[in-house]
Parts: sequence; structure tokens; C-alpha cells
Amino acid sequence: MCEGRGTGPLFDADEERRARRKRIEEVAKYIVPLAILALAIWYWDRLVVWNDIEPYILPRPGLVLSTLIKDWGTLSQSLLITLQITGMALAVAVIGGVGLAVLFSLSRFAEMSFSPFAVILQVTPIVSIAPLIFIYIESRMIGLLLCAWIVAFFPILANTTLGLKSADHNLQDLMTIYKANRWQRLRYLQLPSALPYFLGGLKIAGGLALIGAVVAEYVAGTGGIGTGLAFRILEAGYRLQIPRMFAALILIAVTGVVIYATTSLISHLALRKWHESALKRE
Amino acid sequence: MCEGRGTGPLFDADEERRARRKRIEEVAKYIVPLAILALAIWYWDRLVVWNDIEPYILPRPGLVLSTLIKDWGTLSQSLLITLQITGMALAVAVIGGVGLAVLFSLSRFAEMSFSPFAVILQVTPIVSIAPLIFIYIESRMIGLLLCAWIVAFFPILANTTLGLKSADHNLQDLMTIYKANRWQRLRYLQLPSALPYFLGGLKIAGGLALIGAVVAEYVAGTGGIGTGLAFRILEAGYRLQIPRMFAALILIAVTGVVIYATTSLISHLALRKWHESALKRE
Amino acid sequence: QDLTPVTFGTNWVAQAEHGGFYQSVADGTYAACGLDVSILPGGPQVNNQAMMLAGRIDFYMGGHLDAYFAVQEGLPIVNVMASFQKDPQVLMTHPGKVSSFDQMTDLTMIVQDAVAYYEWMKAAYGFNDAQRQPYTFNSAPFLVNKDSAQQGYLSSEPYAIEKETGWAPDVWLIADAGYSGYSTTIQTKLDVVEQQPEVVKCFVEGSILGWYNYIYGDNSAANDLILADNPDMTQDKIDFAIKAMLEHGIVDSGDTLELGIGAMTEERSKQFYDTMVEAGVLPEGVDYAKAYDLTFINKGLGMDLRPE
Amino acid sequence: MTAPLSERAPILHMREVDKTFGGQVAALRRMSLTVREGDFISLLGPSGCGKSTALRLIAGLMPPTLGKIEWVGGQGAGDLGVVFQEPTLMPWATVAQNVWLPFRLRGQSFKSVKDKVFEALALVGLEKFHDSYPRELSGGMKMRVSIARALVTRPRLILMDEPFAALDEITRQKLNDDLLALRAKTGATVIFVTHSVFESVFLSDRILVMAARPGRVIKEITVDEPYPRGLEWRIAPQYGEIAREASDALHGTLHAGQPEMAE
Amino acid sequence: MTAPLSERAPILHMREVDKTFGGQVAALRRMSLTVREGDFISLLGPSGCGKSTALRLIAGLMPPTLGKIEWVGGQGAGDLGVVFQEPTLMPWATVAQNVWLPFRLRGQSFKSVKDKVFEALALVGLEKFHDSYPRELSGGMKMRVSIARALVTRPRLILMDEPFAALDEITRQKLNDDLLALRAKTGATVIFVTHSVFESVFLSDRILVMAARPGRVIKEITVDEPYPRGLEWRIAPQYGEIAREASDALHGTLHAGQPEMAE
Ligand SMILES: Nc1ncnc2c1ncn2[C@@H]1O[C@H](COP(=O)(O)OP(=O)(O)OP(=O)(O)O)[C@@H](O)[C@H]1O
Ligand SMILES: Nc1ncnc2c1ncn2[C@@H]1O[C@H](COP(=O)(O)OP(=O)(O)OP(=O)(O)O)[C@@H](O)[C@H]1O
Ligand SMILES: [Mg+2]
Ligand SMILES: [Mg+2]
Repeated sequence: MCEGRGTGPLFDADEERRARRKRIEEVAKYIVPLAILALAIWYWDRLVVWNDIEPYILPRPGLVLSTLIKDWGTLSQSLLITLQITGMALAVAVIGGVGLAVLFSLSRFAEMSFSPFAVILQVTPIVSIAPLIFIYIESRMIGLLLCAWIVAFFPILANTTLGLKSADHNLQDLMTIYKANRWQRLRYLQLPSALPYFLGGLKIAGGLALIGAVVAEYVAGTGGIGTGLAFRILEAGYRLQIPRMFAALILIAVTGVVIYATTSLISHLALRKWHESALKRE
Repeated sequence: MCEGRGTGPLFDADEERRARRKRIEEVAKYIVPLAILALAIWYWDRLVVWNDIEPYILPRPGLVLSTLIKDWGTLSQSLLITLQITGMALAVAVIGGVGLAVLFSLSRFAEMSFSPFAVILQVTPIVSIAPLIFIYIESRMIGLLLCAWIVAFFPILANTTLGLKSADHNLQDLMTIYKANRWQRLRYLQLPSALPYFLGGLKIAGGLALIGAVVAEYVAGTGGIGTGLAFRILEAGYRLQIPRMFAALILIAVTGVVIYATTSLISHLALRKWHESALKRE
Repeated sequence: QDLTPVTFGTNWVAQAEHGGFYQSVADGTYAACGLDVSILPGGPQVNNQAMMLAGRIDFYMGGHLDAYFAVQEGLPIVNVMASFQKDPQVLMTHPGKVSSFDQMTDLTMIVQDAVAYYEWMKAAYGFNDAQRQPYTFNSAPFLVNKDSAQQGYLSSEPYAIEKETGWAPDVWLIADAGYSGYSTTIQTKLDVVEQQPEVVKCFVEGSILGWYNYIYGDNSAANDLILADNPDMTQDKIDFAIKAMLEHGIVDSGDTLELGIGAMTEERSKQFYDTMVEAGVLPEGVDYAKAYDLTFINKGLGMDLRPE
Repeated sequence: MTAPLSERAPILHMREVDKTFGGQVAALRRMSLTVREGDFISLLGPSGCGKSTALRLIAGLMPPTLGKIEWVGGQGAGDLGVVFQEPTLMPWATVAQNVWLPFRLRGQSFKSVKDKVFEALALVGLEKFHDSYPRELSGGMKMRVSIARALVTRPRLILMDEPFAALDEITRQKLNDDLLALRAKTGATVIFVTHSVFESVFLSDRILVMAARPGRVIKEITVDEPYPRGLEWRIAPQYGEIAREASDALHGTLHAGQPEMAE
Repeated sequence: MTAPLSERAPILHMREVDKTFGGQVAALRRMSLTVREGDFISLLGPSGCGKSTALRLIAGLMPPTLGKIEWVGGQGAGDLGVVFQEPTLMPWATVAQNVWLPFRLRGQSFKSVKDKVFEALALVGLEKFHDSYPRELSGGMKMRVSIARALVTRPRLILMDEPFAALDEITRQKLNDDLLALRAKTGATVIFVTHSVFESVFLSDRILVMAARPGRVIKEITVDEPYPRGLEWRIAPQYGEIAREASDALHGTLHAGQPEMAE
């Protein structure tokens, strides 16, 4: 070798500084967002105080929190119902979205023929067609899910379709050469390739499923299962219980963030081994 | 060479068959979807006739069409207004979504700190916060756009963020080596890499902007600018002028499909030279 | 003479039920006592009440119960006049399906989410939540289901259904069934009453006169304004609504025959409050009297305009 | 052992094949070729002369612009192994899973072929890395995984596009030997793209020397040396002679002029 | 001409550098190296021995696990040109736009550097393809675009990772000559990864022979032949001698055992 050898690993100021910065960043990653959240809440509070905004217009965060605690019994039950619908809606959105995307990828004709219908479903105001749905669909539960599905499925369909088409062309050729049939190609090449896109769609659809659940409850009612958050918000609005309305809204917001964090985590776990977007770089 | 040479290009039955099939497919690509659309409309018509459904429940397509023609004056004006809001909403969704995505890609802290707020915006029932918005925002137009933006921006944000992160790592390294600054990296590497993802988001957001325009009109009214399709649908619904409601719904559906086709075309044109999803394979 | 500009936010798009107010705008009754009134129509989801609470508009077309809710929540809202003695909210059934209000308890009730009168119906008549399905302002589910009843607004849904289907549904006013709240009130904030009583007085009195003129006099100018504010309104529909209001004594019946249009009384307010407590809509102990101010009404103003 | 050249049965005829990309670039012009069972054919030529294109045409990955490619007895006959010029690994699968792929597509479980997979990995010196993901491998290691995948099924027809270009001389020679040994065992037909004159002479019994723009075959050289070939073949006088012949042909192509677009 | 080895000023010290991936794979162990201005250093070694890793460490693309890399006078001094092992082209840009990139990042318009871009493309024989997209190129052509991009700015420091592996012998020799000519003009320092013994001996004045698992430098060979070097160097007896020396070192590494994971 050309250079003399030291006797052990070298450490110096530069290295230490780098290590320290990394440690700080590690902590800041969680502190900063929390600080900003706190700041936002503080600003909300100040906004109300400075502008003398009455609690029936915009309640202070403290009041919302105490209302949340006070009404936790009612609100948590409604939350549970909304969560239930959201979960099911997301599940059907995933199944329906991926299913359609697979169908589209199997046949260009299917895509050309049915994607207009998918778009129509996406853009049609659900409030207007919900009554029609409920005339012909007996089961309230199915109708409810249908409504939520209509709201949430499209991003999954669009992103998965794009992903299925984005499979590497060399790998496509490999599949051709090994005479993979349509399903093998799908299973071993296109679905894994579409995973990052699908998971991107899932992040969008998670929030939409929640919206879908709220909208579905609004247009369809929850029937026998009790009242969800949509009902609580409307009710609080009618009764001018604005702090309670905000408490319910906060529950929805928190649910949305939790769903987003969960889908992000799933996405990270599924991709961190191989996809550029999730790889940790040295 | 090892084999004798023919005197000209060889053609045979096999080749001809392939060429014929290609021609047929070329035509079928447009015929099949149209046929299926026609079938769907026919089935709708039959459904009404077979089940003796009254026109004030589900009108026959012919009746919807004649209503559309009859009320074209009113409806086309409303369509124009809805289109106007949709266009502007999509524009702000693109600007806002891409802008936020860029901000997120520039700073992990920004992403960690602000993406929860983006999610909160996405999931909060717009109906509940619209009154708040309109108390503090003087201009109806801005309020309207804000509502429509809230509905449409998230898919663009989520997809573009994913795309900005998916830039090839080797190219990232290349940028590092050439000492590209943050903006150059963004401009020359990350934005082009994100293009397919962004365009996927655009396809989703196109429909959502239309929904956003409709919802915004529901919650806010169009004030001075005239009445859009949402109002027409509501009004026709109240008055049980169901054929007219369907005519307006059809206009929305057609608008949605046109927007989708347009964004698909844009996507195709932008990517066909280089991205796997749009490449024509030999 | 400088007119004081005030804005009155209604609860819906312009319709005959707002006629009294348009009447006084049209014929200058408000201007005569110094107000330049602009009417801001409401609509689905337009929340003019919040706009009033935020001080963006001066008066709001409220109801009886929401003023009680306001008191319960400590909101400075007060009703200063009630245009309607009876709530025009109805339930509709297929013709001949039931012969009285209480027979509807076996039907599917298509009623909006979270409305208070349904709570009252549950308490007073034994309806339940399981039989309710949300009303999303589309009558199709009602039309195809003979075993259902649907909510409606006296002059809207019954009119639309009759016009489009050719048959008239049976109409059950909840007011006639015992729901005794006033409706279409003039609501304002307490500080407006305290600081600008002359404005409130002018607006209330102008409105009282407006209503007399509208239902008994020449209302064409007001109707023109309504038609202008709501291009989808038709004369036909206005006529139907006015007829219905007269027929059911919505505006002018009961107390108004002595106190004049706009009347509200202590007894009826208490009685309504008690009903709501019984129904579990309101708790006991709400100082409901804060919800109304009788200073500007019950003076028999305009009674001379009523034809014999 | 493989039969002498003349006695082998033809399995593929390429007749007057032209390939033009986008109506512009003449990637291949009037290429004719008969592949016989057990042939070891090398395509030798400068960068961009259409070697990969020829291989892809044979693999049926794209149709020729003109001319015909005919398989005697159907293309489906026998297995195929292929090494593309790029490693072409599935980034979401481990090394072992990547090598398993050809079996998997035939419905064989990993367990049932585990030995074969590890044998192929051992061949390219990567057993230790069976659990790594492609992104954790060096360039040459990725290519070796790709080679292992092509050979793991002991295919009857092997198409290889510069498989050893990214490898050092020693690994390369080892794999040359291994390839010949495998072929001796299975009697496989090999079509082999390379830009190394010596490699082509060492390995093949027929060398097609190609020239660029338009991509075309300018010389066919038959190497009459019998298999197995070993070190002694590398130092045989004939070896050098054939190498010189091929090299001259190659040089000729280069001096024939700058690349040109199709007319 | 470049100064004799001993008189050159050091520009980079690598001291006892270790690189371990994921706490498992010892890609590089205790590598020390001083790069002096005008050096032409080759890293020679078998697949997976850490050549690319060493180059990436020097380029500052990742931090070492242990040890230090120090630039004398700051890393920013002078231009850098780099050829990765993979072509690394922007798929959305044409060939000319790809080669333009280093200029573009300095804010220079295409027009102002068009001549240089086309000159670099001519060097690799691809002017005709300036308007093509990378996907329309053959493997070797992509690599040549990457080489053109690295050289277009006439950088003072050039890092190249097996740049000519995908190219035929003739193109390769031409580019070898061109690289030396460029270096003679600009006095650039070159760090060059290769798996070809002959290439390393032909080009460099220092050869680091590396061994795999753990990746480490096992021998440093100084090539005392002055530049310019031409055909006569290829047939000089010393050339063969050094090549043998390097080759022996390489063989030694291979026989040293199978790849192993880090302890
Ligand atoms: N998809 C494509 N579109 C357009 N042109 C192409 C395409 N693929 C290859 N070509 C062109 O065809 C010619 C032959 O390419 P090919 O890949 O067959 O070369 P090659 O002999 O394999 O070269 P190398 O040794 O560099 O890999 C090249 O000029 C290339 O530009
Ligand atoms: N990102 C990574 N994660 C984990 N291991 C890695 C990574 N990159 C390289 N390695 C490992 O480090 C070792 C050295 O890799 P490197 O790419 O430096 O080899 P190389 O000498 O360039 O080989 P080749 O000639 O095949 O390109 C290999 O064993 C490889 O598996
Ligand atoms: Mg090639
Ligand atoms: Mg390498």
C-alpha cells in the first residue's frame, strides 16, 4: 500500500460534528413537526383572542378539547361507526380499484370501453344519484359501501393502471421469452412494478375513503348501526353547538392523519428494500 | 452470408394476417367503446321500459336528450360557469399541489411538518368549514376557488411528492458530482422524473376539480357569477324535474370524460418519447 | 335623506315564503323609515346565520327552536318577530295511505339528518330512528315506496310532486300535529337590539306591513323581485305557495288576529319550550325567555290592511 | 458431444431480415442465417451494429420490418435461456428469487428447485449473496445473477448478449469454460453476442462478423476446432489465425466509414 | 506534459478508509491512497472487490464507515468529470441534451457550447445520433454518450468506472488513445476503474490491484513509462512484464478463497 497505516479507526472533529448533526436531526424529525403543530394550535388560539372571535364562530382550542372530553361518550361511538365504514370503504376501493386496473391492463378494449364509466362514476355528484341507488338496492349497508366506494376508488384505479403499464420493458421481454402467461406476467412483474404507484394511490384513497364514509352517511344514513360523525356534525351545527362540531371535525382530521400515517408506513415497509422513493441512501 | 438471398421483401399469408388484424384492431379501438356506450344507453332505456319506471324516477335517455336540447340555453350557461370554476380550480390545484410537493422535497422538515395539514385539508368535510371560509373571505370567487382547490389538490400533491422522490439514484449522484444546487437538481432531475407521477395525479385531479367546482357551488353558491350546474341539479331535484336533472348530470359526466381524455392525451404526448408507460413498443 | 344600509339573510333561495320582506323592499316601506334593506338569499348549505353571528349581516331569517339552542349555548341571538305562526314543515304520504298523523309511525320516514322535529315526533308519537332514512332533497325514494312518508316544505315538495306526477300527496303539517314553534322569524344579535333599536323597529314594522301587503294586497312588484333573485321560480309556484299559506293560516292565524302579524307570546313560547324538553331536544332550566324580545311586535300594526 | 456442423438439424431460418426503427435507423439489413441444433454461433461486431437487435428478433421480441424468421418445428420446442445486455433483474426480489424465476413460471416451488438455484449461483460465485437485493450488488455481480438465471434451467437454446462484458478476465474465462461444459452436457444451441474477438473464437463454431449502419453481416467464419476446447486451443496457431481473420474483417467494417443513417 | 510522479502535488488523501454496507458486507477495508495532481490511477480487480465503492467514496457520494478522505485545498477545486458503471442518462433528454448537462449546470446555454458538445459526440462517434433518445441507442452507444458527457467540459479530474467495458476492442483502443491525448492537453488527473489488466497497464502510471471480500488493495504497481504512449508501448517488453505482475496479483486474490461476508 502506498500510505502508512494508523493503528485504529480515526475520529476527529469533523466526524464528531457530523455524528452530532445526525443525532440532532433524528430528534428534530419528531420535535419540529410537533412544535409546528403546537404553534398552529397556539396561533389558532391567539387568532380567536386577538380578533375577539366569539366561541360560536370559532371556539378556542381549549374549549374544543374540553368539549371533546366532555362529549367523548357520544363522539367516540360515532367515531367508531365512521371508522367502520371508512375501513370497509377503503377495502372495497382497493379491491375494486385494483380489480378494474388489472382488467384494464389485461385488455386495451376493456380500458377504452370502461374507463369512461369509471370517470363518470368519479365525477357524478353522489348526492344526486344516491336516491336512485337506494331505490334499487335493498341493503342499506351495500348502498352505503357503494357510495363510499364511488368516492374513493378512482385514485387507486388510476394509479394502479399507470403502475401496471410502467413495468420495465426489459423485464417484460424476459417474461415473453420465458413464455409467462397473462396471469404470471401480472403476478410476477406488473403487480410488483405497480406497487409504488398503487401505494401512492392508497395514500390518496385513505383520505377519500374517510370523506366517502362521511358523504355516504350524509346521503344514505347509517340505518341500524347508529349515528356516525357526519350526523354529529350536522346535529351540532343545527344546535349551534359549535365547539362540539369542531370536536367532531378534529376527530375526523385526526383520523385522516392517522390513516395517512398508516398508509405511509405500509408504503415505506413495502418499498424500503427496493424502490427509489423509499430507499435509505448511504 | 450463409443463406441464399431472395430478390425482394417477402410477404406471405402469416404476414398478411398480422397486418389485417392490426387494421381491424385500429378500427375496433374506437368502435368497441362506442358500441359498449350505445349498449349501456340502450340497456338504460330498456330498464326503464321493462320495469315501468316513471320518468320522474329515472327518465329514458331519449327524454333526457330532448330535455337537454330544450333547456340547452339555461344549461349551457350553467355549464360554462361550472367549467370556468373547474378550470381555475384545476389550475390552482396544479400550482398548489406541485408547489407544496416541491417544498416538501426541498425539506424533509417541511414535509413532516406540513403534510399533516394537507391531509387535514383533504379530509375535513368542506360543508362544515365552508361557512367559516366565507365569513373571513370577502371575495366569493376566491372562496369558491379555495373550496374547489381543497377538493382537488391532494392527489397532485401526493403523486408529485412520490415522483420527486423516485428520481433515479444514479442520476442523483450525477447531480451531486456536478455540484448542482437544489434548484438545478429540482429543475433538471426531479421534476422530469416526477412528470409521469404528476400526470397520473392530474388525471385524478381533473375529475376532482370538477367535483370541487360542483361542491363549492353547493356550499357557497356562485354569487355574482351566475348559477352553475350544481344549482341546476339541486333545483331540478327539488322540483322533481328529473329529466332536467339527468340532463345536467349528463353534462357533468361528459365534461368529466372530456377532462379525463384531455389529461390522458397531455400525459401521452409528454411521455411518449421516453416513459415506459407511454412508449409504443415494437 | 340618508338610508341606513342593512342586510337581511334569508334561509333559502327566494320564494313566496319570503314575500313579505320583498314586498317592503319593493314598495319602499323600509325606505320610508330610513332603511336600505338588501335581501341576501340563502340556499342549500349557505349559512347566513353564521354570517350574522360573525357580524357580516344584520338580520337573519331564523326559527323558533334555533333561538332556544342559541340561548342554551349562550349565544347572543334574539327573535324579534315571527312571520309564520305555524311551521310550514310537512310530512307527505301517498294519497289515502294514512288518515292521521299518528298512523305514520309504521312507515319509512324520509327525513333529513339531525332535525329537531323528528326528535319531537319520536317523543310525542313514538317514531324511532330505525325507520328513518335521510332525505337528500330528492323525492324519488318516496315516490316509489308507498309505505313511506317524506318531509317537505308546504309550498315546495307537494307542489313539485303534484306537478310532475299528476297526483297530490296527502300533506300533514307538523304544526297541526302539535309542533308549536314559530317560524321564519327575524333574528338578530342582542347588541343590535340594544344599540340600534330604531333600526330593528323599522325593519320589524316594515316587515309586518310587508306581509299584510304581500298576502292580501298587490304583490306583483315583490314577486318580480323574487323572480329576479331566483330565475327558476315561476309565477305558478308563487301562486300555489300564497294559496297554501292562506289556506293553512301560516302567516295570519291565531294570535295575529288580535296582535297583528309577527306576533309572539310568552305562553306559546313556554309551551313550545316545555314540549321540546319533553321530547328531550332541550334540557330543563334553559332561560328560554332570552330568546325573544316582544318590544317591537304585538301592537296590532297593519291589522287594518287585512280584508274583512 | 455435438454433431459435426453439416449433420445438425436446422431449427431456425432467418431469411432476408430487415429491421428499421422508426423508419429511420437501419439497425439490420438483409440478414440471413440458419441456426442448427447444437450450433454455437457468435455475433461479433462494433457497437451499434445490430447484434442485440438480431438477438431480439430471434427471441421473437419484435417482428422484423421485412423478411421472415421461421422456426422449424415451432418456437415452443425446448427451453430457452436468455441473458440481456443489461442485467434485467427484478428489483423487488432477492438474488435467489430472481434465479428462481424461470422455474417459478413453470409452476415449480422454490423448495423443489432450491438445489438447482444454489448450484447456478455457485457457478457464478454468488451463493453467499442469495438473500441480497439487486441494488446491493456490484455491476458485475448483477450480470452474474442474470447469467445464473439463464443457465439454471439447463436450457436447450441459450441467447446471450455480451454476458461477460462487465466481468474481469479471470471470472470471464472461468465462465467461458463453464458455458462450454454445460453445452457439452446438454447439447444446447447457443447464440452469443460479443465484442471480443478472442472470446468468439474460443467459444463458437460459427462467427458472424457484423458491420454497422446499416447493420449487416459482412463475414461468416467457421471454426472447425472440435469441443471440448481448453487452454491448448487458446495457444493453437489456428486460434490466432482465425482471430486475425475476424479482427481484419472487423477493422474493415470500421474503416468502411462513419456511421450513417438509413437512406 | 505531466510532471514525474514524485514531484506532483497531492490533491487527495484517503486514510484507512473502511466501507461496510448495512453492517454486513465489507465492501472496502483499510484503503489508503494519495492522489497527486496529474496521476493516472487504475483500480484493477475482480467483480465485487469494491472498485466502484472506492470511486464513489472519492467522489464524495457516500461517507466512509471509518477513516477519512481529505481533499487538499478543498474538493471544489477544479472540474470533475465522471462515468458511472451504468450509462446513467436522462431518459427524457436527447443525446445532445444529455451531453450538454454539465455545462447547463454551470448556466451555459446550449448554443454557447454547441460546438463542444458536438466535438465530444464526434469523439465517441455519435454526432449523427444527437437527436436520439437514450432508449433508441444500443448498450455501447449509451455508454459512449456517458463518456462524451464526462469529457465534454475537459475536466481536471476524471473518475471513470469501467467506461469501455461495453465497447468492442477497436472502439476501446481508439478511446484509450483519445483519453490519453485529452489528458496530455489538460493535465487532468484520472482515476480509472477497469477489469482489464492490459488496459490498466496501457493507460495508467499507478495500478492498484484489489481483492474481494473484504475489498482491499493488495498491490500497488507503478508504471514508469512516460507519456505519450502509443502502439510501441503495447509491444514493449516492460508492458508484458507489468501486465504479468498485475495478472499474477489478480490471480492470487482469486485463489485466496471464495467471497466471504465481513466478520
Ligand atoms: N428501440 C430503438 N429505437 C430506435 N433505434 C434503435 C432501437 N434499438 C436499437 N436501435 C438502433 O439500432 C442500431 C443497432 O442497435 P443494437 O442495440 O442492435 O446494437 P448492438 O450491436 O447491440 O450494439 P452494442 O454493442 O453497443 O450493444 C443502433 O444504431 C441503435 O441506435
Ligand atoms: N448499496 C449497497 N448495499 C449493500 N452492498 C453493496 C452496495 N453497493 C455495493 N455493495 C457491495 O459492496 C461490494 C463491492 O461492490 P462494488 O460495486 O464496489 O464492486 P466492484 O469492484 O465495482 O465490482 P464490479 O466490477 O462487479 O462492478 C460488493 O460485494 C457489493 O455487494
Ligand atoms: Mg447490444
Ligand atoms: Mg463496479
